[in-house]
Amino acid sequence: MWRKLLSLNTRYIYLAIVVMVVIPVILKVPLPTSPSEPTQKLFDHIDTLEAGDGIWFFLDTRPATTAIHRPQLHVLLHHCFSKGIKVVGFNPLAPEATGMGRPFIQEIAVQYGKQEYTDWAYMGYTPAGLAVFNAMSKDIKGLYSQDVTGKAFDEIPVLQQFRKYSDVGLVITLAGLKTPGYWVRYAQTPYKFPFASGVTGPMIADQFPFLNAGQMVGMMGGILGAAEYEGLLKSNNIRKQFGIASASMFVQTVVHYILVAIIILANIATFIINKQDEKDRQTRDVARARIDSGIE
Amino acid sequence: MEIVSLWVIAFFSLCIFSYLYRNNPFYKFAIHVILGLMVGYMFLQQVLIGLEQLVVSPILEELGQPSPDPFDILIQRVLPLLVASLIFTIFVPEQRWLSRIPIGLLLGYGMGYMLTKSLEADVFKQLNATLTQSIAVISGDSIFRSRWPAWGQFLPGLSALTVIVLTIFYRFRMQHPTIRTIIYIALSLFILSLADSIMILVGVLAVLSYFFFSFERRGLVEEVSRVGLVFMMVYFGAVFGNTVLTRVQIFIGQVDFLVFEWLGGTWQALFGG
Amino acid sequence: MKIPDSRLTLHRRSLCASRFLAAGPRLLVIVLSLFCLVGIALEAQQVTPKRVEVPTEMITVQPGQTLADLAEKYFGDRRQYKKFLEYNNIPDINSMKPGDRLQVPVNSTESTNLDQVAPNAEAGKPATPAAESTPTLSVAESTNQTTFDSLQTAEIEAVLELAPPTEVKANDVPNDAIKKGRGAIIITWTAPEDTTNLKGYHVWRQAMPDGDFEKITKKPLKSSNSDYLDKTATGGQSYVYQVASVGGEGASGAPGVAEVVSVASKPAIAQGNWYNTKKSYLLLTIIVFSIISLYYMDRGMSGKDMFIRRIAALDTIEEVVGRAAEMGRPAMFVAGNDDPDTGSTMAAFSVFESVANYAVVTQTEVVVPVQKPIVDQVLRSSLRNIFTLAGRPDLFNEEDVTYEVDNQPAFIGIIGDNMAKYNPASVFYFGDFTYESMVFAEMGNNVGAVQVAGCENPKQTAFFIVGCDYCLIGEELFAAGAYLKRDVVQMATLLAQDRIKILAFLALLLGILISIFNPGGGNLVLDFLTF
Amino acid sequence: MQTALPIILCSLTCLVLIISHFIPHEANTVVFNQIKGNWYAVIKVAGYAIATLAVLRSHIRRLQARTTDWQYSAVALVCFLVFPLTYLFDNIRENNGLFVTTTFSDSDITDTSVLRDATVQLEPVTGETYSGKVFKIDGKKRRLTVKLDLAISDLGKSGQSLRIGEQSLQLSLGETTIIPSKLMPVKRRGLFFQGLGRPLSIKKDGVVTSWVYDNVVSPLDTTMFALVAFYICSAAYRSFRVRNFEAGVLLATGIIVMLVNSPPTSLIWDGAFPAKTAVDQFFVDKALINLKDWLLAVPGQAASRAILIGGALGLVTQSLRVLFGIERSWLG
Repeated sequence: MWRKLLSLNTRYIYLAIVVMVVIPVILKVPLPTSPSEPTQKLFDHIDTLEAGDGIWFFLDTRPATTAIHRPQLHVLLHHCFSKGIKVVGFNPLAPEATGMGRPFIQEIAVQYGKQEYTDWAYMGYTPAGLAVFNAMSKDIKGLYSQDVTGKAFDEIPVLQQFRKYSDVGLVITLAGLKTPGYWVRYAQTPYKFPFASGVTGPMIADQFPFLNAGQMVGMMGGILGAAEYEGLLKSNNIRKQFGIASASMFVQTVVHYILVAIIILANIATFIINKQDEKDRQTRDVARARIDSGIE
Repeated sequence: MEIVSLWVIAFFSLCIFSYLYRNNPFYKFAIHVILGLMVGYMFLQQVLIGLEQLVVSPILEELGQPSPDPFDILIQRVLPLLVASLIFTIFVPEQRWLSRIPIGLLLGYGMGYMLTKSLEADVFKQLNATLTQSIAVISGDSIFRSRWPAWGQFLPGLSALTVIVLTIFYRFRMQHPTIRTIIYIALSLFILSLADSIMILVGVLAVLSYFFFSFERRGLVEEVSRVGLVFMMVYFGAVFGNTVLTRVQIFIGQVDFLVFEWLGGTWQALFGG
Repeated sequence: MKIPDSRLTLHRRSLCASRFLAAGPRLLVIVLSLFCLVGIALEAQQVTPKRVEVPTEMITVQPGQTLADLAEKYFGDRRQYKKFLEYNNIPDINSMKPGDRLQVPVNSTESTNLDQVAPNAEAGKPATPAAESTPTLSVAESTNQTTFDSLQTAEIEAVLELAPPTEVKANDVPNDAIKKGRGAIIITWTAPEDTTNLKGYHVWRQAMPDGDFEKITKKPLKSSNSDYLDKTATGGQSYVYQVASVGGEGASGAPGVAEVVSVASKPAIAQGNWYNTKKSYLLLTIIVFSIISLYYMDRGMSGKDMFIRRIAALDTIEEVVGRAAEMGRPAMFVAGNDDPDTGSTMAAFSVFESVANYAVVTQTEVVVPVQKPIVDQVLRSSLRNIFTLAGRPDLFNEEDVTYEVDNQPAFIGIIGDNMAKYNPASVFYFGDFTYESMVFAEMGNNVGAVQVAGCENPKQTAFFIVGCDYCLIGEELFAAGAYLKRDVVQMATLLAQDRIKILAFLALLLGILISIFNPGGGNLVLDFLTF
Repeated sequence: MQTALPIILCSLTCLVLIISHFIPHEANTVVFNQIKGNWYAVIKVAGYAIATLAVLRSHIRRLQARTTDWQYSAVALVCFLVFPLTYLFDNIRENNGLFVTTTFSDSDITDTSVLRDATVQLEPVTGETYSGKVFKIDGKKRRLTVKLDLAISDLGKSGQSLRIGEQSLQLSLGETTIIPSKLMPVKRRGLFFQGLGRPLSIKKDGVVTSWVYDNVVSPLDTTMFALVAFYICSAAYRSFRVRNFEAGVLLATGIIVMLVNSPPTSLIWDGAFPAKTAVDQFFVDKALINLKDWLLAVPGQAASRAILIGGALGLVTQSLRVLFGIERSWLG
C-alpha cells in the first residue's frame, strides 16, 4: 500500500488539484478570515469617507499579477461605490497595466449603476516617470490631457473636483512592483496625504515600516488581504456574499494542507519501506547463513 | 466580438491545459499556432521595423537634409549593416568562419558590459550592504547588549577571539573533538550576542566558503561549507514554499475566467440570463 | 571505426588556445593598468590645480575718480587704465558714472599680477584696497541709478558691518560629464572672521571674455554653508565667480542692501572628465584579478599541477549522457532563455561543448531546441566542429540544433512537445531561466529523464534543486566549462577567482573585526567597498 | 586567421567596453550610444533575420519530408504570415499618405486635445497646397502629426518635394489659426513600411493586430504560468524526501512556509497556545508568521546574497576569459 502511494502517477495529483480548485471556485466556498490590523485600518479609513469624496488608485503592476490585484481592486470598488465615493484610476508608473484598469472598474460599476466620467474614470499611462509624484501635488491636468478612452480632460466632470492629492480622501497603490517605497518617499512624505497600498505576498514584509511610521493608513497584503476585506464588507452588511478572494483563500488552504499532507505521507512511506527492506535483507542474510551452515 | 474572443481565449487555454494529461493534437495545434504567430511577430518587429528604424529611415532622414553627410551614413549605417550581414556566410560552408566576426563583436560587447557592471553592482554593493548592516548593529546596541549591558560589551569580541584562537589551534595543533564543540558554542554565542545582520554575515561567509574550488573539502572548510549548504537549503525551501501560494493563485484566476467570464458570458449572450 | 577519446579532442582545442596566450592577455592587462595610471594622474592634477588665495575685488567708481587713478591705485601705473575697459568691456570711456562696479583684472592668465599680489594674500590679510572699496549697491548692479548720498551711506554702513568671504575658489566638479551642454562647477569659500550681521551669501557669475555678472542664486544662501554647486554652467565656457556676503535684510533682496563681494581668483570651466577617480578601486580589482589569473596561466602552461576540487554535479554529466546512450534515447540540451551575449549563456556554450563531446563519443543523438537567435548558430557550429574533430562529419545533422521561437510561453510549449516527441533519457538545463524552470523540470521528469541543471538566478535554482536530479548552484555554472574541459588555461582563471573570493571573505572578516574592537571608528574596508 | 581575427575583435570590443565604464566624459557616452545604437542593434537584427530563415527552412523541410507531425509545421507556416499581413492591413487602412510632424510652442495653446478637430493647410515651396487633418497628438512633447489628404499614387514625388525646403503649416481651429513653432521633415512611408517609423506597440497599432495579440498570444502567457501550479505541487510531492540532513532542512522550511501561508494555521496556533502573559505574547503571538518572515529575511537573505556575490564573481571570470580570448566555445 505504501509502495503504491510512492509510485502514484502524477496525473492523479493534477486531477486532485483541478477538483480542489474548480469546485470551490464555482461554489464560491468562502473562508471566513479574521481581519488583520492593516486591512482593518484601511477599511476603517475608507469607511470614514463621505459620499462625494474621491479616492485615487494606482495600478503599478503587470498583467501577470491580475489574479491578485483584480480582487483587491474589486473589494475597494465595492466599498467605494456602495458609499457613493468617486474613483479615479491611473497607471503612470507601469505602462503594461494600461489595458487592465478600465474593464476592472466596469465590472463593478455596472452592478451599482455608476456612470463612467461622472462617477469614475480611468486615466491610464503617462510617460512622466517619477515626476508624477511631484506633478500630482499641483494638478493632474499637467500630466493628462485625456483619459484612456481618449476623452478630453475638461469634458470629464469627475476629474474637475479631484485634481491634486489634497482633493482626495485616499491614495492607494496596487503594486506588483517596488513602487510603494517610492510613493512614501517622494509623494506621501513631502505632500502629506492619506496613503495606502495593496501588494503581492512577497512584498508584505517591506510595508510594515511604513505602516508603523504612520505613512500608510492601511495595507491589503496579497490575496489574503483582499479576503479579509471581503469579510469586513460582509460583516458590515455592505455586500451580501463573499467574493473570489475568500473563495480562493479557501482553495489555497485546501491545496496547501493537502500538499503538506501528501508530502508527509510520502516521507512516512519511504521511511517504512526502507525499514521493511532492511528487515527483508536481514532475514535473507540469516537464511543464507543458515543454508551455508547447513551445507557445512 | 466579445463572445468570439472569449471562446478563442478559452479554447487556447484548454488546449494548453490538456497537456497535463498527455501530449495531444489539440496541444500541438495550439503550440504551433502560437509558434507561427510569434515567429512572424518577431520577424515583423525585430527585422522589418528594426531595419527600418536603424538603417532605412535614418539614411532617408540624412538624405532629406539640405547637405547630407555621406561619411556619416557610411560609417554609422552602412558599415554596421555590412558587418552584421557577414552572419549570413553561415550558408556558405567554406566561408563560414566569417560569421564569427559579428558574433564575436556581439559577445565582446555583452561580456565587457557585464564585467564592470556585475563587479560593481553585485560584488561590491552586496559586500558593502552586508558589512554596513552588521557594523550598524555592532556599533549600535543589539538585543543582547540592551539586556546585559555590563558584559554585553565584551562578549562579542571575547567570543569572536575565542573562536579564532581555538580554530587556529584546532587547525594546526590538536584536532580534539572537545575543542571543536567549544568552538561551536563560542561561535553560536557570538552570533546570538549580536543580531540578525550578523547571522546574515555568518551565512554569507559560510555560503561563500561553500564555493571554494581550490581546496579539498576537508576539516574546517568542510564544516563551514556544510553550514553554508544548510543556509542555502533554508533559502531554497522557503522560496519554494512561498511560491506555491502565488502560482496557485494564478491558476485560480484562470479557472475564475473560464467558469464565470467564458461560460457565464456565453450563457448571458445566449439566454440573456 | 575508431572515435578518439573526447578528452583528446578537447585537448586539441585547448592547445590552439595557448598560441594566442603568449602576448595577448599580457598586452591587455598592460593597457588596462596604463589607462588606470594615466587616468589617475590626469585627474589628480586636474582636481587640485595650483591657485592663488587672493580675493580679487569689485570696486565702485567714486565721483571724481578717473580710471587713471584707479589704475595707479591697483597696478601702480596710470597707463594701465585700458585694462579696466577690456576686462569690464566698456566700449566708451565716457559712459562711466560714479557707482559703476568695476572688476579689478587680477586673473590667473596673467601670472605677473598674481605674483605681485600673492605674497600679501599669504599674510592672511586681504589685498590692500579690499577694505575701503568693496562696498557697493545691489541697486547699482541692476544699473538703475540712485542718488549719490544714499550710495555713500550704504557704503559706510557696509564698510562698518560686512566683510567679504575669503578664499573663494571655483572648480570643475570631478568625475562628471557635460549633460545637454550643461556642466557643473563647485564654488567654495570660507566665511570672514567676523560674521556679525552676515545674513548669507549670493553667488555671481560672469561668462568670461564678455558678459556681465549675473546673480545665479535666487535667494541668499544661508551663512552656514560655504559652497555652492552651479549646475547651469555651459560646458567649455569659462566663468569668473564672485561670492557676495549679504548683510542687512538681504533675504528679501530689497534694494539698498549692501553686499561685499570677493571674486574667485581663477576662472573655472565646466568640462567632462576623462577618468572617474571614484571607480579606481573597481579598475584595480580587475587588474589584480587579471594579473593573478595570468600568473596561474603561466603555472598551468609550465605543466604545474593545478588543484580543482571535484564538483559532484559536474562529474555526473558524463554518466548522465552515458545513460542516454545505453537506453538508446537522445539527450536534450536547453541553453536558457537569455541573449547570447550574457554570461550564463556563454557558460552554457562551454558546457554544451563537453556534453556534445561525450555524446559523440558514445554515439548519442543530441537534441538542442533554442530560444534565442545566434545562440543556435553558435551551438550548431560547435556541434558540427565536434563531429568533424571526432572524424564523423557524416553523422552531423543540421536539424539537431533548431531555433524554435523567441517567446517564453511558446518556447515552453515547444519544449513540452519535444519532450513527448523525442523522449530524451537525459536533459541538461544550463543558462538563465525564469518560471519555466519548474515546468521544464517536471515535463522532463514525466518522460522519465535524468536531468542536470545549472542556473545563475538563486530563486530559480530552488526549483531546479527540487525538480532536477543534479543541480549546479550559483557560480558552479561558470566554473563548469573549465572544469569539464580540464583546460589548464581556463582552470587558471578559476583559481584566480578563488583567490579573489578569499580576498572578499577576508575583507568581510577584517571589516567586522575592526568594527567589533573599535566600534564607531573608521573602517577602511567599508571605505574600500563604497564608491 | 579564421579563429584569431574573431577572437581579437571580440576581446578588443570587450576591452573598449571595460575602459569606457571608467570614462565619465560625454564624448564616451556618445561613442557608447553609437556602438549600442548601430552595431549592437544591427547585429541583433541580422541574428533575428537568420533565425527566422532557419525556422522557416526547418518547417518547410519537415513539410517536404512528411516527417511525423508535418501537419503542424503547415499550421505554423500559415500562422507565420498572420502578423505581417494584419499589420500591413492595419497600416494601409490606418495611415496611407504623408505625415508632417511638427512641434508647437507653449505659447500657442494650453490644451492639446482641442487640436483634434483642427483643419490643416500645408503650403510647401513647390507652390501647391495640401489640406490634411490631425493624425496624432503627443501632449507631453507638444508634437502633433498631420496626415495630408494625398493618394498613395502621388506619394513619390510629393514626398520628395515635401521633404526638401521649408513648409508653412497652419492649423485653423474655427476662426483662429495657429502657426506651429517649427516643422519637422515630412515622413514619407513606403507601401509596406507604412507606420513602421514608430515601434510596433501592440496595444495601439491597428485593430486586427491587437485583437490577434490580445486573444491568442497574451492569454497563453497566463495559462503557461498557471501550469506551474500543477508542476510545483507534483514536484513537491515527488522530491521532498528526507534523504539526508540538508534535504530534511529543505523539507522542513518548505513545509513551515506552506503551512504559515494558509491563514487557518495561525488561527489554530493562537487557539492552541493562548497568549496570557506578556512573555507568552512575545513568544507565542504571531510566532509562526514571525518565524516565516525570519526564515526568508535572515538565513534566506544571507544565502541569496552569497549566491549573488559568487555568481557575479563567476561572471567576472567568464568575462575575463572572453577578454583574454581563451574562452572559445562560442567559436563553435
